[in-house]
Amino acid sequence: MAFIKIDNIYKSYKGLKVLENFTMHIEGKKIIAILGPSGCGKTTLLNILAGIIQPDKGKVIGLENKKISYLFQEPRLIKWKTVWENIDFILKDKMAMKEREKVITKYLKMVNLMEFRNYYPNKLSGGMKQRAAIARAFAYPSDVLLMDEPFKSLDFELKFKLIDCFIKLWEVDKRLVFFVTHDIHAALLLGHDIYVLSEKPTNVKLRMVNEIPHRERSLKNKYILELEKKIIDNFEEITHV
Amino acid sequence: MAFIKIDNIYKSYKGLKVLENFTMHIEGKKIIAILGPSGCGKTTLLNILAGIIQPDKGKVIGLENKKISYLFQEPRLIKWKTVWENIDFILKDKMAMKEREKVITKYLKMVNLMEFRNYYPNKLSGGMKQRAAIARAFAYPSDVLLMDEPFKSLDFELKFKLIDCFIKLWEVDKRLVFFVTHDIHAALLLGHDIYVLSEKPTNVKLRMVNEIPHRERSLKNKYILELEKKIIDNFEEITHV
Amino acid sequence: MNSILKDRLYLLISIAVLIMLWKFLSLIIDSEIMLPSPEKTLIELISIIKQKTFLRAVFNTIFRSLTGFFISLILAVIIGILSGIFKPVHYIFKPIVGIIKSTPSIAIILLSLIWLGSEYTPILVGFLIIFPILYSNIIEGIRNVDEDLIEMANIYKVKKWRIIKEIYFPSILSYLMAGAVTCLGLNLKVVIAAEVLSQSVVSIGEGLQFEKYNLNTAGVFSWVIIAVIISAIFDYSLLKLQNRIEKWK
Amino acid sequence: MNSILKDRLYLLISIAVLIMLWKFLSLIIDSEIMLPSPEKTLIELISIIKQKTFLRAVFNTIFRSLTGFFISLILAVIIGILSGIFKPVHYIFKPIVGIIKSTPSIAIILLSLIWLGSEYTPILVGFLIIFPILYSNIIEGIRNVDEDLIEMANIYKVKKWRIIKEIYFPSILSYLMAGAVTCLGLNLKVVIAAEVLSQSVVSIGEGLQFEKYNLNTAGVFSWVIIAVIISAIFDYSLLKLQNRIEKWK
Amino acid sequence: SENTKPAEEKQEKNVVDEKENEKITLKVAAPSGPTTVSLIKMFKDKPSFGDNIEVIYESIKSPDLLAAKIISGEVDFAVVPTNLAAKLYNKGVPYKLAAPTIWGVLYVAGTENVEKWNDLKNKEVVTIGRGLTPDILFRYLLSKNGLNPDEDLKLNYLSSPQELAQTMIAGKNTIGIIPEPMLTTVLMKNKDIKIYIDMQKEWKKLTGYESYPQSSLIIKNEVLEKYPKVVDKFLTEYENSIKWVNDNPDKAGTYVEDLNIGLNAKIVEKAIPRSNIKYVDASNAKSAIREYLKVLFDFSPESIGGKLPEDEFYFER
Ligand SMILES: Nc1ncnc2c1ncn2[C@@H]1O[C@H](COP(=O)(O)OP(=O)(O)OP(=O)(O)O)[C@@H](O)[C@H]1O
Ligand SMILES: Nc1ncnc2c1ncn2[C@@H]1O[C@H](COP(=O)(O)OP(=O)(O)OP(=O)(O)O)[C@@H](O)[C@H]1O
Ligand SMILES: [Mg+2]
Ligand SMILES: [Mg+2]
Repeated sequence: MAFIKIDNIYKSYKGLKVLENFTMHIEGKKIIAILGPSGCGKTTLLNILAGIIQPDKGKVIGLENKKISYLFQEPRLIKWKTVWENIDFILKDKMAMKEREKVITKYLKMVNLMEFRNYYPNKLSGGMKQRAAIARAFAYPSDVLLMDEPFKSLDFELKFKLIDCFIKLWEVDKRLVFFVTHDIHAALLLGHDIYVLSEKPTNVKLRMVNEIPHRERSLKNKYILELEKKIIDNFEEITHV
Repeated sequence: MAFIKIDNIYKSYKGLKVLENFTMHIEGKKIIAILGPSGCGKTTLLNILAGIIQPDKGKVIGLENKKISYLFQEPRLIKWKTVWENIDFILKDKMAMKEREKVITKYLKMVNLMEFRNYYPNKLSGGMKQRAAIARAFAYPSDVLLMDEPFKSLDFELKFKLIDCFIKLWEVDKRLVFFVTHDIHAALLLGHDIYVLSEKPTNVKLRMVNEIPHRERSLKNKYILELEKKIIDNFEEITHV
Repeated sequence: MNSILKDRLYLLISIAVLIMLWKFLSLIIDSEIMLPSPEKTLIELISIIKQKTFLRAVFNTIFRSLTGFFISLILAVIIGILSGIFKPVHYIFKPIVGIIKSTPSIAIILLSLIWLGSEYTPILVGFLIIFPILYSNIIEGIRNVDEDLIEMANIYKVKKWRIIKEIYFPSILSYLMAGAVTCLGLNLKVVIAAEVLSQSVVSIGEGLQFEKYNLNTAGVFSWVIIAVIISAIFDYSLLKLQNRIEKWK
Repeated sequence: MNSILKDRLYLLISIAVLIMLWKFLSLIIDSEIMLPSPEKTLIELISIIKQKTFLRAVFNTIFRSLTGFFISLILAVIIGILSGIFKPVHYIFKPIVGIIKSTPSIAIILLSLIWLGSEYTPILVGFLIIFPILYSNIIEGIRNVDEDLIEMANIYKVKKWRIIKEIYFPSILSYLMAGAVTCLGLNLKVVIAAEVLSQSVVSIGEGLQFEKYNLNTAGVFSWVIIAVIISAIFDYSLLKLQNRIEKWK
Repeated sequence: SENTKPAEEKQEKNVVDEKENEKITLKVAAPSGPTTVSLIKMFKDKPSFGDNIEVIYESIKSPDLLAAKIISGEVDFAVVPTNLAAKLYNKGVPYKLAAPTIWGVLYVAGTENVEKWNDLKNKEVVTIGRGLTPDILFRYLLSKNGLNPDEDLKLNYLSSPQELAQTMIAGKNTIGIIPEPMLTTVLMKNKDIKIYIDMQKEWKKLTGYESYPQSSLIIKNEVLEKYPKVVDKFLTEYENSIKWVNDNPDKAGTYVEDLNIGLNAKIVEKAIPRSNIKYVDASNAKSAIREYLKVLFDFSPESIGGKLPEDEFYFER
């Protein structure tokens, strides 16, 4: 995992060019935040990384045979399984029962869903489904973590709590993380590298390296505020802000 | 519509108390922003206002026979209809074809989806689905507009563009709007009244009135910043912020 | 509870209307051979039920019917899921299912009587009818499985057979139920017809044939009523099962 | 394209294997009357196709089969959707469908011949078999309609009949398709059997019966092959239709 | 209620409409098999019954269809199993029995060594239709010849003569009760099969009657009342046809083959002598019919409709 190369990737859907000559090189186990306009191809990119979609041209090197957790843009919970069973489902082949119980409990507690572990998805609120999906992605012992808007539908307080937890988890068990977000704060607090993507046909418009250690990051930190401004300036015509 | 009374509402699901003695009185055609922890009962509240759910006790006065637009928490697009057809579907009984065309075009342009009007939902990105749902809710000529996290999955730029559009639309055609959000900025820029809800059993924890006219609002405005702080303080233990 | 009572009421009204209609028609037609009256049929029904072999006949037919049903079900589920997931299996079974689906029973009944005897022939004939139904419902169910869930399970490297068991299988359940609801009743009816063709001893088919041969229409109707009741019991059991399985709804 | 070719290949292999198996069995059994060889059957098939009345017989049977199918389909869709949406309708039709579902054909064939004559009896017999299948598939489809969409449409005050047409109907299509795929073939088979019982003139049933009377098993098999081919054509048309309807997939 | 009582409705119409030159259509139906053979000359020649009378002949394979046509009053003349005639009468369907014409077509045949009844002991015998007349008659003969049908031998049932023939030809069954003309087919296709027992002769040994009246001509009451002359002519023609058939089995065979009902000329020709086709007026056969129905009745009252028919069942020519 020393080096991940996303090389000259092209992807279009029936004449709609989505990714064009898209390139990204990543060294080491970092957290990569990806920002970009809606519909620009962020999910497509994650799907290519996950191997769900094949690019039309170009290739991804360094992710072969890696274990991947993918927090999809939708929760993708199995509706005939409870929250607990949904997580248990993906762990069953990998761990003994005792261990599974420990892991699931840990992550359900983290996302405040322990109380609701026996709920079926259609009895959960939007944010709760999202949290169950987060718990599932975190619980899976992977090398690479892909997350598509992980903190959407979460309230302010919970979002920051989870960002905090995530940092702690990551420090203990470092892995490569790609996460797509529309939340600049989350990107600033979590990302080592922040990529801002352009409109379709999509490419990297801006790449920023955030060198401040996680423990020192805060939305009041000057350097972070500067980065924020840089990102916002990259978007055009934002009224009122 | 002079006066909407949400009076002592109780709602629980099989022993899980969600709303308890919930009360809200609203005068005039205002924009009401609702903030609150994930799973506290915001969607339940909107469903009660929409008449989809009956409260166990208490009642809502003033919404009888009102035409309601509801932007659900999920896009709820009909998957065998294109974006255009999805909006046309709800307008068909209400307008002549010519008018429908005009209306749909207007709102699809507003959400930048005109180019994708013939796409089926499964060919759309998450944010595009959300935008199609927004266009549908806006296009429907309603007295009351309910929106559950309208701006989620939208990028920064688009979000502010839509907030802007929304304000302009509202000024031309004032209606009562309830909108649930986890985005404090959106609440501050749009809401006349901002309600912060408590944890379950849920009640109003904080109510704020934002008296600045919409045209003067900005995230740099002092009064707005003060309100923001007030809201954030109401959530506890937010690290790093 | 109130709504269940209401449902029952509607059901009773509907049955009552049907019986009244029957009585009315029988009065107009006024021919026991063409349409016997409900009373006459009831008397016949009682006398049929009192026959010594009645229970054994009913048991034999139900047994054949259920055996055939479960064989078809199990084969359809296994072959259906396999061919829904693996294209080659699908194309290998396609012509076989096509043949099964459209071979008229009379064309194979002799071969079946020779190889299986009159005891099992009705089971085979039933199989030829219901297997394709169950199979195609399963195929359609698989076509409509949520691809997103399969993708999710594959990403998380869940074993193939567990994906089949825990995603495919529950997904097709609702299609399977639609199939099963029909097939249980249908199979009963087909087995009865096949019992006539294969002259199975002590069976509903035999009883029915006997009454029909004797132009005793009231007797024929009695057997029909018995078949309808058995089929209603099947349906009810299936409904209970379904409610149990779909407790997440 | 490549994958389609591959699929075709599998299909051909499967058919070839079946024919070889058939040949093999016919060698073992070695009795033209019990299992004719494929060659013998082919010769018979050609001579049947050359008969003057062949096309008319096929046409009549297909016509009966399709008529019955469409009557059943239309009734099932209307009654199914209504009873899926309105509980009282459901409970009123429940016993009727129950009776239709489990009434053995032999029980009504005599009455049907008296009332409808031999022209329409096969249609009725087919209806009694396929209507309940289509009906229960529709009911199951409605049980599985996305409630959220209905809620959405109600909120936006879309007219009831448009909700039925534009949400319920497309939702049940996939269930209906599962039903239709089976029912077209099944109905053909049932109609043929009923044509034998009711002795419809110039029909596949008559042809089949004629060969059976002559103890010409190869002839019987030829008619089976013809039925299988017709049914395959039905299936293919349905598949094309389905791909067209589900272009959003 | 237009369809309700077809038989009676027609009757009323005719009462109103009867004029000298009114066109009258009469229908004749017979099961394909020996009965159609017996009528074949009429099928072929279509003898005239008067200028305004049209007669339509139909050979019917499906017993259900035949019964349906009779019950609905669609046919005016029909040759049916005698016990069906009794059943119809007992159920109030307005037909009378005019003449038994088929006097038994059942034979015990097979590939094993059977010479006398006792040789059937512990054997498997295949027959058609449990509880149907061939079954009843065979059981009757067995018990009269000292064998218990349920214990001394094993009876297997098939649902149609075609299946019976197929299994016999293929050698899957070695002893069977085979009706003509299937018997001839079987004998031609499997040379090992021999006839052991002529059930008609056995009947004669037991009852003294020449044979049992397996099928008979029945005529709708309305026709009997309204067109007695036509009826009389019909009976004469039928008698002639039967005579002709017995005298010219070869021609009869070709005629039958021309009907395209699945019977081949050669087979019909050979089957005719064993089909015991013989015209007897009902009045002259009353006791033979009674004896036959009595046997059936004793075995199962329902097989003749619950009771022995009264005298008015028989048409007096
Ligand atoms: N049908 C139901 N059956 C049982 N419990 C339910 C049902 N619907 C909602 N709940 C429960 O009610 C509570 C409130 O749900 P609701 O969807 O209103 O939350 P919310 O405030 O909209 O949350 P979010 O911001 O995450 O969408 C949750 O705990 C949820 O589990
Ligand atoms: N299966 C598909 N067929 C056709 N077009 C597709 C398909 N999937 C995605 N697209 C198109 O590709 C583009 C990129 O989609 P993608 O889902 O990657 O966007 P995204 O960056 O994730 O957007 P969002 O932030 O809104 O989720 C969109 O314009 C979408 O319409
Ligand atoms: Mg996306
Ligand atoms: Mg919600």
